[in-house]
Amino acid sequence: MEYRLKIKEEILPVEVETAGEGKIKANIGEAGFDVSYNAISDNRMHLVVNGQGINVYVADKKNGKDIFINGKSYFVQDADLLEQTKTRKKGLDADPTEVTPPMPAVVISVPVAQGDTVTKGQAVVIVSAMKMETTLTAPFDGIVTKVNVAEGDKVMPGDILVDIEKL
Amino acid sequence: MEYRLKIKEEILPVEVETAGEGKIKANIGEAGFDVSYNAISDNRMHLVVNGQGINVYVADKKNGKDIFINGKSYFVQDADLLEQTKTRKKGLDADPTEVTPPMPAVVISVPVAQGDTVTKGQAVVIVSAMKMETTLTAPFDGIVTKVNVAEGDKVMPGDILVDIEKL
Amino acid sequence: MFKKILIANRGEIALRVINTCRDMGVQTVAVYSDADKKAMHVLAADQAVYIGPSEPSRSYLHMDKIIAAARETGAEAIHPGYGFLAENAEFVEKCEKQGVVFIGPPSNVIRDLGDKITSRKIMLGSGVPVTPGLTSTEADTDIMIKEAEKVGYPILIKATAGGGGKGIRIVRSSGEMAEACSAASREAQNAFGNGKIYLEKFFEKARHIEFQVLADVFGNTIHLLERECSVQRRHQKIIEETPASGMTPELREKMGQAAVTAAKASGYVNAGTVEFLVDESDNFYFLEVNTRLQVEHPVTEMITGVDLVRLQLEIASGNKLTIDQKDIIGRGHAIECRIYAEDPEKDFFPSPGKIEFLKEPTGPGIRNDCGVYSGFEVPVDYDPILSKLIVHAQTRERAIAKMIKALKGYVILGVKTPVAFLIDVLTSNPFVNGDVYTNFIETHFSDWQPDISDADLARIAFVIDGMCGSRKVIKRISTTDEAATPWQTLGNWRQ
Amino acid sequence: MFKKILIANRGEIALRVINTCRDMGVQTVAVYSDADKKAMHVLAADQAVYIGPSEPSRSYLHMDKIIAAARETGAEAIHPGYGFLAENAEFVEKCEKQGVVFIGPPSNVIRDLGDKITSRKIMLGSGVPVTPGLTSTEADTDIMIKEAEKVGYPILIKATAGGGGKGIRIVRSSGEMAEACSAASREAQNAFGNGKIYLEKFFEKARHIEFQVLADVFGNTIHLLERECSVQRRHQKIIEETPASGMTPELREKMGQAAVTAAKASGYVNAGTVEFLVDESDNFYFLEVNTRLQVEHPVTEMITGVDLVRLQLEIASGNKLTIDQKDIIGRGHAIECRIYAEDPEKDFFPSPGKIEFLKEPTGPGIRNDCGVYSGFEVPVDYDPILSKLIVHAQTRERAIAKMIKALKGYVILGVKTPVAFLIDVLTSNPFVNGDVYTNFIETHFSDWQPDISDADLARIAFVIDGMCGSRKVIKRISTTDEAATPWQTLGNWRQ
Repeated sequence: MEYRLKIKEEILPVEVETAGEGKIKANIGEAGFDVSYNAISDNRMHLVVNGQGINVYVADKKNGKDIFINGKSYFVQDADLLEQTKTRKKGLDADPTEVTPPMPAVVISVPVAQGDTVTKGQAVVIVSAMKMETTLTAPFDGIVTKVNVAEGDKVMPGDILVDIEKL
Repeated sequence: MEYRLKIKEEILPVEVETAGEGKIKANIGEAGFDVSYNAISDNRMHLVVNGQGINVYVADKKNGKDIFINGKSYFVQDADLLEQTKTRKKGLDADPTEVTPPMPAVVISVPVAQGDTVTKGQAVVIVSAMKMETTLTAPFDGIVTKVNVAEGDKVMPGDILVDIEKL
Repeated sequence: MFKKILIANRGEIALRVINTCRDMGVQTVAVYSDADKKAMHVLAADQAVYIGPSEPSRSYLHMDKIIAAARETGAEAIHPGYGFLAENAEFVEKCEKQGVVFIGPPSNVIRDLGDKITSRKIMLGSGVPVTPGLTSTEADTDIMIKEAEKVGYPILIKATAGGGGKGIRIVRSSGEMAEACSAASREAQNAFGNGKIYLEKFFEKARHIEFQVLADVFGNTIHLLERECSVQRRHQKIIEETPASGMTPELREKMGQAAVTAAKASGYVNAGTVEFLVDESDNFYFLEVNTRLQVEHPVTEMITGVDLVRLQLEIASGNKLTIDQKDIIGRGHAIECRIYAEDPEKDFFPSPGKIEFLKEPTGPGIRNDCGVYSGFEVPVDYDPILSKLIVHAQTRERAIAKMIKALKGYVILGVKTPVAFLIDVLTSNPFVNGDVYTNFIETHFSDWQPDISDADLARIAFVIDGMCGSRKVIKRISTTDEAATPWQTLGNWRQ
Repeated sequence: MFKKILIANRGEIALRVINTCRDMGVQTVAVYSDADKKAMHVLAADQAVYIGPSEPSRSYLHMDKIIAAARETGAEAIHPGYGFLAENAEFVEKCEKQGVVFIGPPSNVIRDLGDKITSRKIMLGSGVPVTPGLTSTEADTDIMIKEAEKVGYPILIKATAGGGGKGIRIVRSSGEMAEACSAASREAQNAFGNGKIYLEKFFEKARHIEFQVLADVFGNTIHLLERECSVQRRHQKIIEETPASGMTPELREKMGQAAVTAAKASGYVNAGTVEFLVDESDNFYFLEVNTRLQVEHPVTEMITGVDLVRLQLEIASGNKLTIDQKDIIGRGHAIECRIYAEDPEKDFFPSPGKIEFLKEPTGPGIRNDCGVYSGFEVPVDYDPILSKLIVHAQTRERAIAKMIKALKGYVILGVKTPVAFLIDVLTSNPFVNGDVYTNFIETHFSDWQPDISDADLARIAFVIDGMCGSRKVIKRISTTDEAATPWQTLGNWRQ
């Protein structure tokens, strides 16, 4: 089996073959790994990798898994699976053109109104998450065609808070 | 709904009616209970019983549930369900007539052999669990018709270690 | 002693207070908002009272609701924790009027010390050295600029109310003043309901060292040694320890005396913290008094063997301090790391969401004051602190090693945390050498990225988890939809 | 210091040793049997070596396999924990011959002190008071009976080797002697590979008080205060604490001196424990020296602030003790409860099986040295100890309160444990008053039955759990069939 697995921006091929019960051999680039494994609980596995014991904790996330090893968390994704859903997301990832909060947040104020002309970088919505304020700005020069939120609203990433028509 | 629930040897009727989402009213004898509940995890519930918060931990067991409240564990069984399976178990519960260990154990020695005459109370098998020895004795006077285990065997409750024919 | 108290807080500090109450046989009443129906403090208390919607102003900051909850449940006293109403003199007055004991200083002391202007005046009057800066609040940007020029840039805009790193801005030139003032003021208004600000000198390289004090109603006042809290991000402490590196017995004596003087001069009662800045020549300047239990109080407990919450309750119920200054002896070294729901790779941006899995580190000398559990949805509405990990060992070197070990076993999945960041800080030469100043993180870790040396193992684990994957199934209680990872949907924003 | 050591043990004590090794940066090698493939010490160590079938004689007691595992993995030293090979002089000799450091005393010291006859002679020779009884081992029942009559009944049959309550029988009349001797001898043979026994006077009402000692190779020997271990069931400790109730500074001084004398007289090196019986007139008698780390060592660590495992490694690697007697100061009060897989309602009968759910208590002053986890199958082959819960507080009263609180939050489902029993003991007047003697449990708790005051709540919880029940599903890793509850299938047996 060959997987193509992505961590941060790096996609690496991982070659895996089973080697008896609870054992696999894996190759990533030049490096070879003899691994035996035991599932300890829903979220915990114990691996022995080239003789060294390693505890791994895993949680499933949307489009990938959070994997904790030795104090560090890795978000690992299957690049092949990702490519199948890529087109839908591409626009958003490539170049942000929408006013949307980076995390679940609460709207603190909306300093623009429908019809306002805004310049790129101008504050259009101020949101707060866990007591920290974030100013969302206009992604380009334009005219505010619609304000979709009001003070106190809870907003999620992906929600378009203000529609701006490019000038 | 009425349940008949058994703890140790005591079976009590428990009357339950739902009282809105996450709420029930229960009656056990004279005592009335207003309960609201929240499932916190697979094994944990938080109850508010007549205004007092109570944490309850539960594990499913064969024929019942282990329920932990405030440092104490209760093995709770549904008496109605138990009655359905009662006949199968009755003989064993009523009067032990078989040589079987009280817990998973390892056989340390078998001081009798096939053909031996034994008297009630005579040691027939010595088993050990967690370094503690237990002597299993003849339940009545009889003749050993078969020895089913040898030193070092792992044995479970229900295993008949020695067959004895009653005299 | 009280039979029952109400805890007007949530999260780890509510748990911390409940913990001591259980030791003392004091019944506890929790209060909670919509977001906290399944929060851990609700699960842990003997009783819990719903007080309203998630917005703090309609629940945890709603004084009348909280006092009503105390009266309805028969709670004789209210422990405010830190944050929320902990330093709100109006709330304390309301408690006093309604016959509910406030576990903390009297309202007038909170008012005096909570107003940084008044507190600076009190300290100046009693001979405690204070940082150069304004002795009055100021709303006019032009006047602020003039004052800043007197003191000399950089200066610090600070809210006269509150603490916890909110309402603070560094200003390095007059051009930045207007926006800094309005941002600080707005943040302060949101956090404390009071947008007043002033300025004081900003020390580029100073240590933040504070002294725990305790005072009973009979005028007995002692200090419980220092805490070093220089390692901060966004003006908020993230690593605290005691003893402070480089602290000499002489300086400790002098600063401890000053802390006791500060407490006495302000008529202090109950537990409080006198904060100082210490410059590179060991000159120290009074910063403020935190009139409450401090987030980092556990390190003091670890080395002194004292339970500060117990003493808070003792003092509040009118008992005399049973320990005096000579009983306070530090043993060993303690370090605390704050575990926030935040992303150290992205300027410590908050990371609310569901805790998919939590495994707390345990072991001799390890304490974890934790307010969350596996499956809990960390709300967007409140401070991002999840827990505080505290270690105690015989020496600083061993405490650092123990903390690193504990962090490596601290599994939190579902939200971002600074665990990997903290490990790198604790491993770094400047930290190991005790070269810690308030600019520590900007200086050494401003562009921190996690080392990904185990990325190969993570990839292998991903594959194996898939092979074992059928063990994982949808559970009935996991009904909440998983929030999207913020950084996948990153819009156009700036802080 | 060693770079890597092997831990020739399992369960909580293997974890305890690994824990300190991680603090010290020492690599660890675990060994394991068939029953322990998923045991926690295997998960925690850096490496793990399979050494054979579950039977102790073919794995954890198999000296050559263990030494071979150390040599193969490059472990420079072996920590034996307690039990298994910890007090086996032959094993220590084999280690010495193979160039592997044994973390403990030299073989000759273990042989001398492990033979209770020799050790009694050494103590008599150095002026340490010993219990009246035999000074030679004896296999002949008739001679035993004669000796018993000299000393006076009741007497205690004891294995000359070993400890941990194995191979011990009380004999109250000559008629019981034969069976008691053979049972004790057989139990000793099984446990220690040595069935030799002797007898000594049995004190109906005495305290078991022991002193922790430490000695380096340079002849520096100190004690680390006492532990009170009187509360025992089946001659095995279940609650230990320090300081001992009723201990005076004078008696502590005298007994501490005797402990140091005992250690020096035997040429002791490393950590050890000198056990005494103290009668009602404060006369004390040497019982034995445990030439290993003691199960109850954590209470000493809690009040002295010392890490005994670290010091064991330091001493074994040839370092000098860096603390002396005056550095040993007790602070506060510590209590340990042993959590066994056993049924206190049924004479503390073992209860192996699967841990269906485990929630460890946490909080300030709480330490849980634990060797199991949710989902672990507790094997039938080894000691029933699951964990040790330790608390530390400023006074005994507070420590008791904290322990009760911790026990009430210690959830172990799937196997029986003494948690409810321990709560009742700690709540009882005799315990609270410090009236603890080795007959404490027989005297006050022989017919203990759990109070079932929350049975109504349990019934209600049963119903509600059924209503929420769809959240629970069969998981892939729960493949092991649940063992039947022993008491449901109780056959005809006697102990």
